[in-house]
Amino acid sequence: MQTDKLKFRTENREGQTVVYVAGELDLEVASKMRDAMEPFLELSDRKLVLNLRDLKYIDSTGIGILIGMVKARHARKAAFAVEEVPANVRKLFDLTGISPFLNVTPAPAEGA
Amino acid sequence: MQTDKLKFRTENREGQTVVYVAGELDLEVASKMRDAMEPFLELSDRKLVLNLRDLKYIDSTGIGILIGMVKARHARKAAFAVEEVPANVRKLFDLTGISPFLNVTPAPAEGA
Amino acid sequence: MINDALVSLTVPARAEFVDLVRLTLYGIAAKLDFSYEDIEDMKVAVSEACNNVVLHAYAEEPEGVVHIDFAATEHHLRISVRDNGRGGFQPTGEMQTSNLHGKSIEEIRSGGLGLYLMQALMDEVEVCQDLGTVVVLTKRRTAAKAQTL
Amino acid sequence: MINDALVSLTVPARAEFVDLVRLTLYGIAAKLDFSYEDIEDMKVAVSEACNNVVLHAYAEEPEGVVHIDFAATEHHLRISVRDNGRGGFQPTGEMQTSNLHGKSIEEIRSGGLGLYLMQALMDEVEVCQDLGTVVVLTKRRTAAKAQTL
Ligand SMILES: Nc1ncnc2c1ncn2[C@@H]1O[C@H](COP(=O)(O)OP(=O)(O)O)[C@@H](O)[C@H]1O
Ligand SMILES: Nc1ncnc2c1ncn2[C@@H]1O[C@H](COP(=O)(O)OP(=O)(O)O)[C@@H](O)[C@H]1O
Repeated sequence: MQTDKLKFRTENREGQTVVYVAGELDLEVASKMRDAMEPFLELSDRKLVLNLRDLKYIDSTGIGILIGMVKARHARKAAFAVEEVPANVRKLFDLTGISPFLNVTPAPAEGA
Repeated sequence: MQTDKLKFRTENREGQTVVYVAGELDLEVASKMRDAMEPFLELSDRKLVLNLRDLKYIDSTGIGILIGMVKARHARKAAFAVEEVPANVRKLFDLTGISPFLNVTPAPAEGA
Repeated sequence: MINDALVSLTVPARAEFVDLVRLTLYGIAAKLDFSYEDIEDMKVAVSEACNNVVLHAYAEEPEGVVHIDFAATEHHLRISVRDNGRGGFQPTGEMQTSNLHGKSIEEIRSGGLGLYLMQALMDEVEVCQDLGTVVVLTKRRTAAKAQTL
Repeated sequence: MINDALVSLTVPARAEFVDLVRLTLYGIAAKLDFSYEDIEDMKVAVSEACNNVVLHAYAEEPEGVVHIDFAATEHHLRISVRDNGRGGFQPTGEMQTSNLHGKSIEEIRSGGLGLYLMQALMDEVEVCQDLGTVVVLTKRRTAAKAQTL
């Protein structure tokens, strides 16, 4: 695996943890993604936001991981959203029908 | 052929015609390159300079074309030079031994 | 210009090679002047087919491979993703596809979206099972050409 | 991770497919953590071998193809460029290579630099002729690994 295929960066906004997911989210890096997300799923008193601005590629593997995250947050009654979704990624979210579960916001929802 | 594989742009400096050659110069576009260069080879009262700043790729096909240009200019006793050669291209010029014939200058030889 | 050309790629049936298939597809599709959006569609569809080979075709064989053929005609790009694995699709009849539309958060689950996406993103999807599985993905070139000419 | 993996690519023996070979090579070499300079070296060497197939291997057969095998081991990437053409190298002995060093402007001429560049850019170059020609280009991985780890 090239080390830069999928990268993460975390930012704290008021009451939110924002994780920037950059690169290609495919089968090769699926377990890397799951491992990286696990600690954030636990934080039920903060809203978890994935910023996908620099996500270049996703397929059903990655969407499957997002479904898992949606369900994990729902089980904890904890807020979850996705922001700045590129057009090609958005198309796949809409086609598969995952969009309504992602609370997609176009730009950073500052302080929301 | 993708239309943007090899591109040209011409600039007139004092006494010089500078042709910017951008993209990939390989076997596929060899005749495109030869055709594009032909009119410039004729202009014996002006120095002909190839600016290779945006040349991403060259191999022996392209170097063969440059050899032809060197000889055509020499036969007309007309000046010829090459400027702003990227490191990977420079390496091939040095390995093949064409460098001494190219009058390579690192930066635009303004008014030279 | 590259009409009727056939390009073939064989890679190990392992997750870390699927992006190489995407890269080669990108190179071919760009040559054929497909639009950015069409190329993205094909990348995902081909990856879904390759992911399935990696995940489902070979039981415990570490030496399994995926063959991808790219056949360009004047009107189509046809991509065949072939394995020599044990199969696993329904032998005949309708292909099962699923998606999340109209489901509740309790009902949705990971998995099973691959074939659905292939069908949504390509103009035609065929699955043949013989010695292994072949998934044939077809995209029309007309729209792309109209855009760039 | 992708040690002992074999990737194979077959393209028509036509000039417009050589950049596709470079693209695939790039994808493989990047996975193997080769340095930028090593990747550039290999791109040129592989292109030279492919150019030769396009130019010299097939007389009038429009259907000629080039097969490229990429074999990665722990220590090397070995790239074989194979055709089913009529051959044309000297059957045995030294490979003829030429360059421009020490020549005058009257002596230099286009052509004949391909094999020289392959040898200058790779760690090992072998040519075998049997049914067609195989050029085997080898690059060591050690230096690249040392740079990136
Ligand atoms: N190449 C293949 N070899 C064997 N079985 C396959 C292959 N491709 C798909 N299948 C079967 O078809 C099913 C549906 O595939 P798909 O819609 O892509 O969803 P998923 O892979 O997430 O299960 C798979 O679960 C698998 O049983
Ligand atoms: N794949 C091939 N099939 C047949 N002949 C070849 C092949 N590759 C190289 N040759 C022969 O070897 C010669 C030297 O090749 P090279 O050093 O690359 O220079 P050039 O291709 O410019 O002549 C070629 O001119 C050709 O006669």
